[in-house]
Amino acid sequence: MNSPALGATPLDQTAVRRVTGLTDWWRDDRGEPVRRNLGLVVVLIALLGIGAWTRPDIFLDGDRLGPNLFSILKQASAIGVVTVGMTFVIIGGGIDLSVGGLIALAGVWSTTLATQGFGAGGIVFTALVVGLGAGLVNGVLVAYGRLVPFIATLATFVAARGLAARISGKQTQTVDVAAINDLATARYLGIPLLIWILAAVVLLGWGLLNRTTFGRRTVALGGNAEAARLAGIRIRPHTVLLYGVSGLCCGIAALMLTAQATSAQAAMADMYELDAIAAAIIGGTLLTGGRGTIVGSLLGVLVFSTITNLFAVNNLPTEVQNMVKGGIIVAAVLVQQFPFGRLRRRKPTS
Amino acid sequence: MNSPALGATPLDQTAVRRVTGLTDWWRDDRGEPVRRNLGLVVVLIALLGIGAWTRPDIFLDGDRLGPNLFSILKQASAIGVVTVGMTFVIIGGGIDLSVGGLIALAGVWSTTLATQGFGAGGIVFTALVVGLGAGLVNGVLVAYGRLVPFIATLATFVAARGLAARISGKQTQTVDVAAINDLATARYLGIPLLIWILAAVVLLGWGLLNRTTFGRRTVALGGNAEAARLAGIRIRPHTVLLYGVSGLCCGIAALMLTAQATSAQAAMADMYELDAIAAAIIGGTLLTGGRGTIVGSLLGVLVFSTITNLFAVNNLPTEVQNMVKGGIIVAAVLVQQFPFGRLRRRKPTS
Amino acid sequence: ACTSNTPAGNTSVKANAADNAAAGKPVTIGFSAPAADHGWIAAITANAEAQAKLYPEVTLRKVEAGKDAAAQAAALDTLIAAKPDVIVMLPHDGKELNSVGRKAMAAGIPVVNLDRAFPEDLAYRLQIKGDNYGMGVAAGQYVGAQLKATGKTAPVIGEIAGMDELELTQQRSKGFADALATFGFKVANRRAARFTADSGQKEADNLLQALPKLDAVWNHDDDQGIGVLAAIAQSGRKDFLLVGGAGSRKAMETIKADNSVLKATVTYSPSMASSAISLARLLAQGRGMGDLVELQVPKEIILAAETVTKANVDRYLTLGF
Amino acid sequence: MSAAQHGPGDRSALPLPPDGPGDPDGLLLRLDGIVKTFPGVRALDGVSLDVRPGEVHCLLGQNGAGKSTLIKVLSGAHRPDAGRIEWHGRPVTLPDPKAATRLGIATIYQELDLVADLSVAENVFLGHEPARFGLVGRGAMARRTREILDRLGHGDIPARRPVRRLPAAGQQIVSMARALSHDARLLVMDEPSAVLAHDEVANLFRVIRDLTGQGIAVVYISHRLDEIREIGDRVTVLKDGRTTAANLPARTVPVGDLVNRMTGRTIEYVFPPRPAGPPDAGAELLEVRGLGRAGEFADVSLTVRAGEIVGITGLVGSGRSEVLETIFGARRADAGQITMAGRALRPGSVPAAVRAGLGLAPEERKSQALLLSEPVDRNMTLATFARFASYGVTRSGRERAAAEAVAGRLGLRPPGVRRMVRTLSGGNQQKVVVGRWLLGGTRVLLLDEPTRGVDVGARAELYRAIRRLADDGVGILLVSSEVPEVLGLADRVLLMREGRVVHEGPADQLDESAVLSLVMSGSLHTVHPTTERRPA
Ligand SMILES: Nc1ncnc2c1ncn2[C@@H]1O[C@H](COP(=O)(O)OP(=O)(O)OP(=O)(O)O)[C@@H](O)[C@H]1O
Ligand SMILES: Nc1ncnc2c1ncn2[C@@H]1O[C@H](COP(=O)(O)OP(=O)(O)OP(=O)(O)O)[C@@H](O)[C@H]1O
Ligand SMILES: O[C@@H]1[C@@H](O)[C@H](O)OC[C@H]1O
Ligand SMILES: [Mg+2]
Ligand SMILES: [Mg+2]
Repeated sequence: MNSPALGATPLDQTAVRRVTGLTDWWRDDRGEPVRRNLGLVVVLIALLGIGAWTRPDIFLDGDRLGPNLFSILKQASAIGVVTVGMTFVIIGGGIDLSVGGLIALAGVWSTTLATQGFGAGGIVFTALVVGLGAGLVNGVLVAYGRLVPFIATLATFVAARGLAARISGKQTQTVDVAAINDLATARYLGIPLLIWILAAVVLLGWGLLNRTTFGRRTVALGGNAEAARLAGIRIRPHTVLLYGVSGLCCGIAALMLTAQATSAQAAMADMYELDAIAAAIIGGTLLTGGRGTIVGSLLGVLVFSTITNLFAVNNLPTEVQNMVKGGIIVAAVLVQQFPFGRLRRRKPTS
Repeated sequence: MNSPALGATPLDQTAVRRVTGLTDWWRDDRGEPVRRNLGLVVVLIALLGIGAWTRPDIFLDGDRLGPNLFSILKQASAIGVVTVGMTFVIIGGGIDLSVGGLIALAGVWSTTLATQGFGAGGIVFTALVVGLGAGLVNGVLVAYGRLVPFIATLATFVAARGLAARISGKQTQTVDVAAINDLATARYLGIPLLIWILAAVVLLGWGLLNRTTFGRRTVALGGNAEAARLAGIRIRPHTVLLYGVSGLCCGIAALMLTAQATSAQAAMADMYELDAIAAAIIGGTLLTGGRGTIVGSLLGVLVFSTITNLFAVNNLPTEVQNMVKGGIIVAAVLVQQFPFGRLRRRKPTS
Repeated sequence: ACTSNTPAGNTSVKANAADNAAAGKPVTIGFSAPAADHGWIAAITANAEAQAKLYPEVTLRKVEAGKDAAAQAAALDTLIAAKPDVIVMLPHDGKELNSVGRKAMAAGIPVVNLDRAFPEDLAYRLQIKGDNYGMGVAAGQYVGAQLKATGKTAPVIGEIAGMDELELTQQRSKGFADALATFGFKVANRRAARFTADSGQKEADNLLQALPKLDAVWNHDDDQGIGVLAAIAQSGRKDFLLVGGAGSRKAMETIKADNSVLKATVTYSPSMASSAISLARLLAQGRGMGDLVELQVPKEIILAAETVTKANVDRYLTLGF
Repeated sequence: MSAAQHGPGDRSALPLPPDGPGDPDGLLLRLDGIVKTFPGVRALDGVSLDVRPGEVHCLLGQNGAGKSTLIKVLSGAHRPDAGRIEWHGRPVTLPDPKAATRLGIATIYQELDLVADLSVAENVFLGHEPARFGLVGRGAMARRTREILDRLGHGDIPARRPVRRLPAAGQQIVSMARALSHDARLLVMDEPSAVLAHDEVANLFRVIRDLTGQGIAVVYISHRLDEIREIGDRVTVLKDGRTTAANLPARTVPVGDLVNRMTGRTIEYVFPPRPAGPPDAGAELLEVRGLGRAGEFADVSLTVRAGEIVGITGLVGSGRSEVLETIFGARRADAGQITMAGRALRPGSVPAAVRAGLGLAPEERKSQALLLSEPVDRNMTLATFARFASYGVTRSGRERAAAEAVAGRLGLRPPGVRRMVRTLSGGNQQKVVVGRWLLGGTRVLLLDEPTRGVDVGARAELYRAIRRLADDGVGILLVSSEVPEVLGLADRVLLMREGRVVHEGPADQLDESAVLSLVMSGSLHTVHPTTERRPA
């Protein structure tokens, strides 16, 4: 060849592929998300190990392990859906602080007596539309109002919780539509519907991010907005859609929570924004955008809900829970970094 | 016509300075922070205007306006101090989610019966040391543990609240040391001590950021960590100090809050992280680091506490408050941008 | 003592209750309670307003308490400045707002404090509290008695508390534990929810996982109880008994229907707000309570925590919030 | 991989339709009286330019003259304040990049505009991915990308590798591939050769000839006059945002003439004279022995004396930057030791190096050197503000004065030092990076591609400044891909290939061809998986 190789050398392509191909792939950036995710898998297994060690009666007894795992996954379901949406927004270079408020608004709006009058269909429709609509409002504020995402979504957050309180008259609205409440109990192939929903959303999210122009352009937007603009991507509409996705996820989550609590209220989904962001980031999403994986976010959510479950089954007092939790989070991240720490030349402030 | 701005000779250099100098400065990016801050001042005046219009009996009556303004400022004092510290961390390219937890920890630790035994001195000392210490822990986790700041400080947040609950046995600890409680009532030159403290911290913060090598390093670190590193700046120790500053501010704030409530508890300073970050960002600090002003942050804090005060004196129902608040926040930011909006070609995702 | 030999002379008795209903001089009552994040607090405000409407001469000035103690303190400052005849408040935290109470009293405005106690007497003229400790005791005694009756010697008992950072939650748990101890029982697992239905559902679910075998559960708050019941229903477990707290109408209806594990609830009624308003009115008008001999309203009232079961539920339904 | 093969994806290979109707003089593009102002700057002040199908039209001008702004107007990235754009003789407006692409205008921007976490293929087709119902046709995309890369002589760049993993030069190839991925009639290249070494440029020219052969026009921007001579047909010269000369014959117009029209002066590449006296006069300052880093370079030994300029050249990726960064402590060496003035340097510590008097002007200005939203003076004093300060209190006044002096020396334009670096032209940004180390206090200065994108006039000035530093007793270690530069400026030259020093000797005993044959024989076979090169 008449010129120095700039991507890889012949050596790299042949011999290296064969000999060091795996380790090479492993150590290089393509391996990076997988590495991170493996780290989280390790953490998850470790946590389950702790479970087995502290509560063998549950974690080593088939009849009890199953239900317990299901309950971990069910508790991960709603926040998991929200985190998928959040992941898109963050990868796209934004942030969505409004999710808790949007869930409350969608939940309350879709369970007013009036709405319940329309039956399950009406409730589902309302929840999704309200979620999506509010999400689009976020998007417009950010894309066209030029508001910093943090502020824009903070504003819609307070506004949404307020509106929800207004609508519900600060009452807890119980749901009498059986079809809705059944969402929390229904099972297919022995697996709770809530878990199927989570699985579906994760799968769709993964496809959307990795296999569609929308997903790839989202990465471009968050990674290098100027490059995206010069490539002719219409940044603003795209941004609006991103927040729409997050809003829609909130609508879905609202239904899942409402079904589980057989009720909705203005204060529901407390702290969901923080949990979702934390899960996404622990899952390897870059807070500055341009980088992240759906699988990682899912694992992040699972880590957190497993921790909660461990605390519960071991009857730790709230304050001890918190103290330990802090430690576990740090440990989890360190585990992720450990094996490859040397390779990840990342600036301390990143 | 011949454009002086492109001239090369010293002669029309000076010409440029004279002719386009000011408007130039004003219109281009260097003026931007000042413009933003002016925008916020406008917003503040507008808010006071609303006050005068809705409650003339308070806002137009000298005898009652004074106390009311003081109460606005007093409410701004503690969160204001925290926001100054937060501003440093964010400008330095990080984020500190732990402030609420650190305040609670410092507040509770410094008001245990044991500590109160040492009198005012012991309490002040403990609060400051605990705040500073916890802050440094954040810094070490970020700088040397290579944890993403969001996660690291989230971890210390939960841990700190947990520890605080542990120490206080979830009781609200009342303070019997008069000297401390007096902080909330004392006045100098007719102005409440709390406001003096805020003023002092803001002044120090301003000087530290704009007139010292520490400040310059901070901006460099947040602006381009790699460039800072290659310029010989020792970014890790500096990162540790940054979080130390924030922690110290939390210690001070803990004292101010304790004095006002004549008590401390594990749940105190709820949501302070969010309020502080929001205030800083509305004040023009870039969430991605490298840019921000102390004055802007102060104005941000004042806007929020003025809004709260307006709601109180007009006693809007809380849910309405929230709905309106959302609107006001959006409006506030838009006002900031309006006059010069055309010039600020800022990527929607920023 | 008086030297007269007429017997009833020096005993203070009062035959017919003075009619408190009779209208008195116009009264402005300032009122402040935390923002309602759940049913019970919402009921507090609702009751206060309803009660005030009953008296033509009473005008209620409500000031919103905002999101935390500091905000409420500020709100009350403005209220004090407006000089109402009396102030009724439910503080975010008794200890944190104690100083504000004192301020109002010092300004000559009698303070009626609700639910979350002030540490200092100087901070209030009248204090009406639910009995948090007693609430736990009542729940503990009911649970203990029921399980004893079924001959359980080492029953598995769970507890779902409210917001753990509130002192009243601690008091309730203590009462519960103390009462159980008298039976030689103890709490096997305690989860703290946040007075909201979804948090209740979550913690109940956790509790059910933690305790595969279960005899009784006490849930501090009927509002979050909606979620607790949901979780139990979803788990399909019926093998234990559930006791509620605070006493919502929904809970009472469920108890009445007797088609779930919820067999009782211990009251902690927001009706205390209604009473507070009527007594505040009397205070402002310088009148005593009809059935009391004293000329003035007493200094402290602690509502008894009663146990509502299928047997007596009808009497309580009206108090349910 | 010859330029001959055109895959089906390569639609630009199809014969051109005859020039659009209504353009008598057969022009593809005509710009007339284009004006573009930025706050405080009139970047374009009535520029005119016309381009014929199949020609290579070179744009020449000093740093800040307005070249990049002009092509951004052309590509729809900037909207002009005034002026007229004709395409095939028909007036058009270019409101946004898409519009330009639709017309058939493709652009390679001066600053690499790639997305670090997208693969090579995804970057090449960003915005016009082959897709069905929004589903990306990854296979097709990878295939067409490979075809384009082959045409560029770089079929070796894996289409699915994240661009972050590519060297600066590799990334440049990718942005070329992106431009070629469009069905373009006009290809605009803003300093494509700046990050390319000699052999790469030859490659680029082959591709350009191939394109023009098909009637595709190319607008080519470069500060290397020899390149313009070699590839250009016609030259248009910009100065201070105005066209000072149009459509000069690229091959025949005298160089002095061009320079004169650009600068108003008549300097050319003039290298300041080397001092008389023996080169080894000065005391040894920097000594490197057997330095090595796995996979990057090995057994590098060199010394730099006070007052001496040592040049390193070699192919892209021969490891020069790594060597500099390792000496500077930005990377930790696996082997060897570094001593400054006889005292060993703490390995892997930049602060230690700086304290010992080392300074590094890194290769990639945006990612490694600049605070883009800070003003020029703050950037210039980034490494020295502490020295101006007393008791930790900074002295902005003095810093500004010092910065203004340097800015004046390097002919920064616009001259003001309070302007945000982001708003400076590429070459002027480079001046800021180098200027940072002209502020004094440095004993040995490491320069990595210091003149990248710097115009002829400023270059000469930069050379003089460097020589002046040397005369003041500073030792200089200069890495450059421009052989003449190294030969002209350095006293002693090291040649690197595949991470090893293959020759060392006095500059005046080498000539360009000798260097090239030494450097080219055999080609680069090193991969450095761990170096992350973010696109600027
Ligand atoms: N976004 C901007 N804001 C303000 N001024 C700008 C902006 N972009 C360019 N300029 C100014 O416009 C003038 C022309 O810049 P341009 O990048 O076109 O120069 P150039 O000819 O490409 O120089 P170089 O050869 O260094 O790339 C410069 O003075 C530059 O400072
Ligand atoms: N052919 C290649 N294959 C893989 N990686 C390469 C190749 N060429 C360069 N690189 C990467 O880009 C970097 C460029 O090499 P480096 O910059 O150190 O050498 P250089 O001689 O300075 O080249 P340049 O002039 O581009 O700086 C190398 O460190 C390596 O990480
Ligand atoms: O808010 C609390 C309420 O929910 C609980 O049930 O009773 C006490 C109240 O303070
Ligand atoms: Mg340019
Ligand atoms: Mg290099």
